[in-house]
Amino acid sequence: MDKIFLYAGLALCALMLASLYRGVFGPTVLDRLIGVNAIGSKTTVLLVLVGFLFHREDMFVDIALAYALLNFVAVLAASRYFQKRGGLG
Amino acid sequence: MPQTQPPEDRYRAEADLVSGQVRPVKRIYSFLFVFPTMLALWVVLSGRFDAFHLTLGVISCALVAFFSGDLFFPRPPHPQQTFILWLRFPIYVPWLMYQIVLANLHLLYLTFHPRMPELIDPHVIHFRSSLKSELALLAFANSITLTPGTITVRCSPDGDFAVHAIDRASAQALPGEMERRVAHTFGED
Amino acid sequence: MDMAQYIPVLLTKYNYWVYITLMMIGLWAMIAKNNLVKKIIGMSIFQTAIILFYVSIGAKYGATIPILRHGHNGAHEAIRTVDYINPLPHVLMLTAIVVSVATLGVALALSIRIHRRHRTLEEDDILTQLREP
Amino acid sequence: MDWVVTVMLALGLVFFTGAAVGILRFPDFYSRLHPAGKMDTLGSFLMLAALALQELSHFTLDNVLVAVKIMLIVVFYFIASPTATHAIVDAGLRAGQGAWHKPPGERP
Amino acid sequence: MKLISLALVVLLGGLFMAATADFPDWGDPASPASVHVSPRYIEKTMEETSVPNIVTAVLADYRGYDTMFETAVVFTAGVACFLLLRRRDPRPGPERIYRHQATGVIVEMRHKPAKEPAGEVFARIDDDWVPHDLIIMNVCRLLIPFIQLFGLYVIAHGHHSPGGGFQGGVILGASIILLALSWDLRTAMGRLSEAATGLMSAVGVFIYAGVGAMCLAMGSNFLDYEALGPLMFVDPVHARSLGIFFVELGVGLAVMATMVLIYKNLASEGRLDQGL
Amino acid sequence: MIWQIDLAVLVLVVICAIGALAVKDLVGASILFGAYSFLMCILWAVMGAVDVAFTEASVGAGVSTVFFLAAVFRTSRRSKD
Amino acid sequence: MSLVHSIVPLLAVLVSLAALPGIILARGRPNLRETVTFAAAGLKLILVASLLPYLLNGQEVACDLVRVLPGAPLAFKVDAFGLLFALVSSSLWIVTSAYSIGYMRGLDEHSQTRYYCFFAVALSATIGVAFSANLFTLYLFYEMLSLATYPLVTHHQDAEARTSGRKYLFYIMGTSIGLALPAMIIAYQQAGTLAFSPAGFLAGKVSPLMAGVLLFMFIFGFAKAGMMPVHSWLPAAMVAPTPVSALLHAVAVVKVGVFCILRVITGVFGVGLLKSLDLGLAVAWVAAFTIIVASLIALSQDGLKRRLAFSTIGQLSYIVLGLALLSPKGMIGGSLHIAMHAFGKITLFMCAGAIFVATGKKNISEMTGIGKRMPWTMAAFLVGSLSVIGLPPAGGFISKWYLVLGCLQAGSIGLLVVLLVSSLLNAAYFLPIVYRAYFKPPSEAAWLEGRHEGPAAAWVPPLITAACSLILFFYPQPFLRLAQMAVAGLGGGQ
Amino acid sequence: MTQHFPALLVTAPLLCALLVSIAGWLRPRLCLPIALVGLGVATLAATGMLAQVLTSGPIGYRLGGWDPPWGIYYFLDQLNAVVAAVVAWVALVNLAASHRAVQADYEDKQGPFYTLYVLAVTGLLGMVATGDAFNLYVLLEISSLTGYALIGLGPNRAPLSSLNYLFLGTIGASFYLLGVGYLYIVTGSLNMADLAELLKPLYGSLAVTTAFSLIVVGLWMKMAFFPLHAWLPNAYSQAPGPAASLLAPLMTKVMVYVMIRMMLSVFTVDFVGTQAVLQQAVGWLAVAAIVAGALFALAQRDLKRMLAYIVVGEVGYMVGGAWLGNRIGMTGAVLHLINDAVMTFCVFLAAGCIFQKIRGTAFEDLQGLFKKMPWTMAALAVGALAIIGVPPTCGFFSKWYLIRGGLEAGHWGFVCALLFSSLVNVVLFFRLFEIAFFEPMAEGNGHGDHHGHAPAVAIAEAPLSMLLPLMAAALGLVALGLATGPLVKYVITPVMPTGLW
Repeated sequence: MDKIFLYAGLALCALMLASLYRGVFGPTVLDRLIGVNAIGSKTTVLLVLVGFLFHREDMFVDIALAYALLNFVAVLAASRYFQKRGGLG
Repeated sequence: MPQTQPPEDRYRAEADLVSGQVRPVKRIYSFLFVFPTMLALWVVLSGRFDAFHLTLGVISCALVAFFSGDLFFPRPPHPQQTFILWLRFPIYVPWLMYQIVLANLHLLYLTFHPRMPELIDPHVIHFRSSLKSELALLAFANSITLTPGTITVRCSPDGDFAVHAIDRASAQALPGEMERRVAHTFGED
Repeated sequence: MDMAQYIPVLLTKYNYWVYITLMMIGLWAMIAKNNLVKKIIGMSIFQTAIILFYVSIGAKYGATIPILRHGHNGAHEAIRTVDYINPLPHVLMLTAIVVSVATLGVALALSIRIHRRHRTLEEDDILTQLREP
Repeated sequence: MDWVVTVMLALGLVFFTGAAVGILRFPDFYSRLHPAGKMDTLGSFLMLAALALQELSHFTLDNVLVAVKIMLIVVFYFIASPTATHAIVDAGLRAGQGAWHKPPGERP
Repeated sequence: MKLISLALVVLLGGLFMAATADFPDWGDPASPASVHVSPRYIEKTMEETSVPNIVTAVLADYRGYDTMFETAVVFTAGVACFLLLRRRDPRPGPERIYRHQATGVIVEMRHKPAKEPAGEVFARIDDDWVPHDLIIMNVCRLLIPFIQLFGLYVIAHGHHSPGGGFQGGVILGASIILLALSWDLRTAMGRLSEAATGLMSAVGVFIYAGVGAMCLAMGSNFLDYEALGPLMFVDPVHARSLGIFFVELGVGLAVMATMVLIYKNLASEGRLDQGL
Repeated sequence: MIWQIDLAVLVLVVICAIGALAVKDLVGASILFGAYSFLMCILWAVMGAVDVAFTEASVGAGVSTVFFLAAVFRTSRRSKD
Repeated sequence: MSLVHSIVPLLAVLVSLAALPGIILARGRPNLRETVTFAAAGLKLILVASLLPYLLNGQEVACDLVRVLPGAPLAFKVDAFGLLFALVSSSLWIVTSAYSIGYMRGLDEHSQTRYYCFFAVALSATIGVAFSANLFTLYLFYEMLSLATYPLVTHHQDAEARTSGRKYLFYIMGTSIGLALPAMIIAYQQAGTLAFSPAGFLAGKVSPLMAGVLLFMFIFGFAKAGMMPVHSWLPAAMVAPTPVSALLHAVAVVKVGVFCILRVITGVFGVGLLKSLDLGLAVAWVAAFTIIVASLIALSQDGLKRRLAFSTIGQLSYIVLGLALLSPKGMIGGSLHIAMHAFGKITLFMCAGAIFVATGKKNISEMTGIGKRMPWTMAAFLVGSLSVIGLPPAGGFISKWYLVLGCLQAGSIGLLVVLLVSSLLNAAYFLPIVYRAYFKPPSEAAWLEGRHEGPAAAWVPPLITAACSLILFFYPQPFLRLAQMAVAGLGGGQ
Repeated sequence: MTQHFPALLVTAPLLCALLVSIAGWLRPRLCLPIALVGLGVATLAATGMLAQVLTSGPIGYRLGGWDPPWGIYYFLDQLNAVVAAVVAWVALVNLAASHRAVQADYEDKQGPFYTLYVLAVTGLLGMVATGDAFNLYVLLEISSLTGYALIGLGPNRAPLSSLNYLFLGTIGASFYLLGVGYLYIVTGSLNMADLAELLKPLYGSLAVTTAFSLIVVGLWMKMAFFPLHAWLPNAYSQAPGPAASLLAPLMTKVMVYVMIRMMLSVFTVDFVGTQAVLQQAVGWLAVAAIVAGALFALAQRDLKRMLAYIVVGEVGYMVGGAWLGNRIGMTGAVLHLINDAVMTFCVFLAAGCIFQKIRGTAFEDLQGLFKKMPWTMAALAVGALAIIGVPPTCGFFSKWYLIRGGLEAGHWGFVCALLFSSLVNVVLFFRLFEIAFFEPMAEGNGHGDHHGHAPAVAIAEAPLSMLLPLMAAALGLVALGLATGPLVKYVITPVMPTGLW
C-alpha cells in the first residue's frame, strides 16, 4: 500500500509541476493565482498522503486541515487586491 | 474615489450587516447556538476525552462562541427553517455530489478532447433567483460553482446572479432544478 | 525505505545542494534586484534555504516524526533514538521561521514607509531622488 | 478494501490530472477556472475519501476520528474552493480581465 | 552589476558545495547531530515532561528560553510595525464616506460628523470601496468560528500533535485577517481594537516571561517549571507539562495579536481606517 | 522521510523560487512566493518535521502572503525587474 | 638617592586645575577671577618651592597615582631637572598672570575667562611634564599641554588664528601621535617599562639601529622643542596674544618640548647608551644646524614677535645642543639655559606685548625711537636681549658659558664655533632693535611728547623678569645648584 | 537572589519592556520610569555579577534547570561580565538622556519607542551573557529587529537606510545561523563549551572551516567590518538621536564581543591559529577598514555621518586587534571594545544634544557652538580626544595595546594604519572644532580684526536631562582610562587563553 501512496504522491508532484507552469508563466496574474490555488489543493492531499507514508496520519491531518483553511486566506487576499485596485500587469 | 456602483450590486435596505457596526443579535442567543456546534467540532478534532482536554474544549468553545458567535448566527435563527435545513441538507448533498461528478466528467471530457476550443464557448449569463435568505443564496451560488461548467460571478442579496458558463449546454441548465432543490432544502419553496 | 540503498553515493547530499542553490538564488536577488519587495522576497527565500538546511540535518532514514507514539492508556513501547527524527533542528527552525516572519513584517513596514516618502519602490529611482533634492 | 482505496486514489489522480491539463490547455483565464475550481475539488475529495477509507481499515475510535477529520478537510474544501473560485473570477471581472470568446464563425 | 553579483553568488555557491563533502550523508542515523544531544530529548522527554511531542517539549521546556525570545521577536515585530507605520493624520480626501443602503447614493463628508449616521440606513464605506460580496462574506463568517476553534485546538493540543502556541496563534490571527479581508478592516477593528491587539501581544509575552519569573520567585531557576508543581498541586513532571501549556497559551495570544497588528498597519498604511 | 517526494518537491521549489523572482508584477511575485511556501511546507512534512511544516503552512498560507499583498496594495505593484 | 613619597607633586600639578571652577564661577567678576588665578599661581610656586629642600638634601620626591599600564603607571617623581623646570615655570606663571591682566584688559580682549582657564590648564600640564616619573606620564601631560594651548593660540578666532592654529596642531599633534607615540610604544615593547632611570631604561635593551631610529623619532616627535624641520609651528603661533606667546616661548610649550628631549636623552636612553653609540653628536649637529639657520632667518624678520620666535627656535637648540653634548658641563649648561632663556625670552616677549598695547606697533621698522616713549620697557628689552645673546651681566651668560665649557669638555671644536658664530648672530638681530629704539629719531611725532608706557601691568612684569635675569647672573642659585645635582645624578655622564 | 543575576540581567528588561508596552497603551507617562527601572535592575544585576565574577570566578546559570548540552546555559566569565556591565550602563545612561528627544519627536509613540529600546538592550545583554550558540542568534535578531525599527523611524532617507541595514543584517544573521548549523551538523551540539570540546578532533575538516568563515563573515556584516560596512553610515547617521546613541556604541561592540567569544571559546585559538591565510587576510582587511573609515570620515560634511564612519574605522581596530593572534592584540581588542562603547556613546550623545538644540548636525550648522553649548562641546571634545587616543582618556590605552599587539605580531601595516587613523581623527575633530570655534567670527563685518568681540551668542545648552548623562559619559572616559590597569589585570588577562602567547 505504501508504494501506491508513494506513487500517488509522486504523481501529485508531477501535477504540481504542471500547475506551476501556469503559476510561473502566467500570462496574467490571475492565471498565476489559479495555478497557485491548484498547487494548494494538491498540497493538502499530499500532506495527508505523506502522513500515511509515515504511518502517522493522525499527526498530518491537522496540518492539512490548517492548510485547507488558510490557503483560502491567501487566495482571497489576492483577489481582494484585484477587486480594489483592478488592472492587470 | 468611490467606485461607481455596478447595477447588479443592489443591497436590501436591511442589509445592516454590511456596515459591520450593528449587532442585531443578543450575544447570548448566538452563544447558545454556536457553543454546541463548536463543542461537537472540538470533540472530533481533539479525540481526547480526559478531563483536562475536555475542560480546555469547553473553555475554547465558549471563547469562540462568545467572541465570534454573532458571526456564525448574525440574527436569531428561525427554528423551523433550521430544523428543515438539518433534515434536508443530507438529502441535498448526495444529489450535489452526483452533479459534481457529472460536471467533472464533462470537464474531463472537454479537457482531454483534442479539439477542445471548438467545443467550449465561454460566456456570462444573468438570471434572477427567487431564493431569499442569504444562506440559501450562498448554497446555491456555491453549488453552481461546483457543478456543470458554471461559475458564479456575482450574486447579489436580492438574487441577481451572473454566471460564467463554459459552454452553452451548461448554461441552459440554470437556474433550473438546482434552485428548486436549494429552495427545498432551505424550506423556501 | 528499502530504496535507499539504490541511491548512488553522490546523491546522498542533493538536499544540501538544493539548499545552497536556493540560498544563492535568494542572495542574488538581494544583491542584484532593484525593487525592494523583490529584495524582500529574495530575503525570505534566503532564510527558507537555511531552514531547509537545518531540517535536512535532522532527517533520518527509517525514522518517524518526532512525536512519540503513545496510547491513551499511557502504555508505549520502548523509545529508541533511531526511530525518531532528530527534533532539535525542528525546534531551532520553528524559531527561525518566526524570526523570518517578524523580519518580513518589519521589512514590509519599512518599504511602505519608503514608498510613502518616495512614491516608488525602485532602489535606483529612490537614489536618484535622494541625489537631486 | 485496498483495491477500493487504490481505485479511488487513481480516480482522484485522474481528476487532478484533468485539472492540471485543463489549466494548461484552456484558452483564457475564465475557462481555466473551471477545471481548476471543480476538478481539483473532486480530485481532492476522491483522494481524501480514499485515505479516510484506508484509515478506517483499522477500526478504532482514534482512527475513526482521524477519518472524520480527513472528511472535515473535504467539507472545508467544498466550502472554501467554490468561494475561492468565485473570488478569483470576480476579481478578474473587476480588474477588467478580457475574456476569450469563441470566434463568431465557429458558433453552432 | 547583475552579472558581477551573479558570478559572485555562483562562486560562493561553489564554495558551499565543496564544503558539503565533509557532511555526513543526508538522513544518516549515525550522524553526529543524531547521536550527540538529541537522543536525550527523544528518550527522556516522556519521563521528564510527560509530553509526547518532543518538539513541543524541547521548544517550550529544554530550550524554552529561546522560545521566550522567539515570542519576543514576534512582539518586537508588531511594535516595530506600529512604530514605523502608525500615523494619525487623516487620509487626504473626504473624511468619511457613507452609502445610502436603499438607493446606493454615496455621501462624502468633509469633516467627521458629530453624530454617526445610523447603520441601518447608511453604511460607512472606504474610498476605494468595492461592494461587499455576499458569497465571500457569508462563507467567511461561517468559516471564521471554525478557524478560531481550530486555532484554539492547535494551541491546546500542542503536547500530543504537531502545533502549539505559535501555529495556533497564527491561525487565530489569520481568522481575524480573514474577517478584515472578507468584510472590511473596520469590522475587524470593531472586534479586536488596536489597543486590544497591542495589549494582548504584550500580555502574551508577559505570560511567558511571567511563568519564568514565577519559577524564579519560587526559588528555582528561570523557566524551571518544576518549581510550579506546589502551586498547582501536581508532581514535577506534570508541572513541566502544565508549564509548557501555559507558556504556549502566552505564545498563542502574543502571536495572534501581533499578526493582526502587523496586518492592520500594513494594509492600511498605518491609518487603520481601511485595508486590503 | 521520503526521498522520492523530497527530490521531486525540491525541483519544484527551485523553479518556484526562480519564478517568484523573475515575475515582474509584484502581486504575481507575492502569489508565487505563497506557492513557494506551500512547497516548503510539503518538503518539511516529507522530512518529518511536522511542527515546522505546520508553522510554515500557517505562516506561509495565512500570514506572509497576505503581508506581502497588503504591502504591495499600499505601495505599487510594478517592478522593473 | 633616597626617595620620599609625598603628594605634594600631585598637588602642585592639580592646584591650577583646581582653580578652574573658581575661575569659571567668577567669570562675571574679573577682579575676583584674577585673584583666583593669582592665588593658584602663588600656591603653586609655594608648593613647588617646598620641594626644594628635599632635593637639596639629596632626596627625590615620588608620587604614584594609578597603575594604568604595567611598568608605566601614572606617577610623579621630582628630581633636580624636573624641579628646575617646575620652578622656572611656576614662578613665571605669576609674572605672566600679572602681565596678562595688563595686556588683556589693556586691549579689552574677549573671552578672558576662557583664556585664564586654559592658561591654568597649560600650567598644570607643564608642571606635570616636569614631574613625570615615566615617559607615559610625560606624554600624557605633553598632549594635555598641546590641547590646552590650542585655544590660547587661536584666541582671536579670526582667519589668521585659524590658519596658525591648524598649523600648530598639525605639527604638534601630528608629530606626537605619528612619531613620539609609536616610539614610546616600541620602547615599551623593548624594555617593558617606561620609568625614567638615570642610566636610561632602554640601556642594553635595544639594537644600535633601533636606538638611532627611536632617538630621532623622539626628538622630532616632541616637536615643541622646535628642532628643524618641525619648527614652523612656532612662528605661526605668533598670532596668539602676547602673554600666550610669552608663555609658549619662554615657559611652557617650547620648554616642555626641550624638557621632553632632556628626559629622552637622560632618562630613556641614558648618557651611557648614547655615548656608546655616538648618537649624541648626531643630535648635537641637528641642533647646531637649527641654531644657525634659525638665527639667519631671524635676522631677516621685521615682525618683532616673529624675530623673537626664530630666536627662540635657535635658543631651544642651544639647550638641545648642550644636552646632546653628553658632557657634564654641557648638560649643566643646557639645563641651566632652560631657566636663563626663559627669563630672558619672557622679558622680550612681554616688552613686545607692552609696545603693542601702548602703540599698536608690531614691526621693528615702525619702532624707531620708541625708547623715548617707553624707556623702561626698552630697558627691559635690552636686558632680555643681553641674556639671550649671552652677554654679561645677564643670566644667559652663565648658561652659555657652561655650554662653551661643555663643548670643550666634549672636545668638539666644530660645535664651539657654531656657538660662537650663533652668538654673534644673536647679537646681530637683537642689538639693532635697541639701537634703533634709543638712538634714532622717533618715527611718530606723538612719541616725542615723552614717556608714556601704557598700563603698569604691561610694563612692570618685564622689568621684573629683566631684573631676575640680572639677578641670575650674580646669583644663579638655586638653578645652577639643581642643574649640577641633576647632572651629577646621571652617574653615567661622569 | 544573587545567584539569579544572570537571569535577571536579561529577563528584567524583557519584562519591563512588556510593561512599558502595556503602559504605552494605558498610561504613556509611566513608560520612561518603567523602562528606567528595567534597565536599572539589569544594570544592577550586571554590576553585581561583575563583582561576583571578579571575586569568585566565572558563574553559570542553567535556564529552565537543564544541564548544559541539553538546556540553554549562561556562562559568565570576566569578559562577558564586563561587557554586560558596560552595555547595561551605557544603555541606562542613554535612556536617562533620551527623555527630551523622544518627547520632542515621538510624543504619541513613547510606548513603542521605549519598548523597542528596552528590548534592544535585552537582546544585547542576552547576547553577551549566553553560552548557547543558537540562543545567541535569537537574541541577535531581537536586537537587530529593534534596531531596524528604531533606525527606520528617523527622517528622510532613514527608512531606506534601515531597509538596507535589514537586508545586510539578515544576511549576516543568516550566515551566523548557517555557521552554527554547520557546527551542529558535524558535532550535534549547540552549547559553546560543548562545541569547543567536540570540535577539537575536527579542526582539519572543511566543514568546520566553512562554519568558522560563515560565522565570522556573518558577524562582520552585523558589525560593519570594512567591505561589508555599507549599511552603517547611513543607518546610524539617520537614526533618531536616542536610537543612534544606543545602537552605534553598543551594537557593533557586542558583535565584536561575539566574534571574540567565538574565536576564543568555541573555535579556540588552536583552530584560529591554523587559519594562517585567513589571519593574514583579516589583518589587511582591518588595515583597509581603518584607513577607509578614516578617509571616508574625512569626506563627510555632517557630524553624525562623520562619526558613523569613525565607527567603521573603530571596528577595524577591534577586528584587527583580535586577529593579530597574540595576547596583547587580543587584550587591546577587548579593551577597545569596552572603551569604544563608552567613547562612541559620548560622541553620539553629544551629537544628539546638538541635534536636539539646533536641529541639524551638518558642519555649517555648528558655527559658534562653543559659545552656545560650551558643556556639550566640552564633552564632545573629551570624546574626540578619546577617539584620537589622547591620554588619560581611555582611547589611548586600548590603542596602546593594539599598537603593541601589532608590533608584537610584526604587523607594521596595522600599526601604521592605527597611527594614520589617529592622525586623521585629529584632523576630523579639529576641523569640526574650528568651525564651531571660529565661524561666527568669519561672518559679519568688523569682527575680522582681533579687537572685535565674538558676536553675542546666547548660551543655549541642551537640557540638563541630556547634559548630565553626557557629562557622566565624558567623565567615564577618563575614569575608564585610569582604570585600565585593573581592567587588564583582573578582567582581561584571566580570559586570555593559554594558546595565545
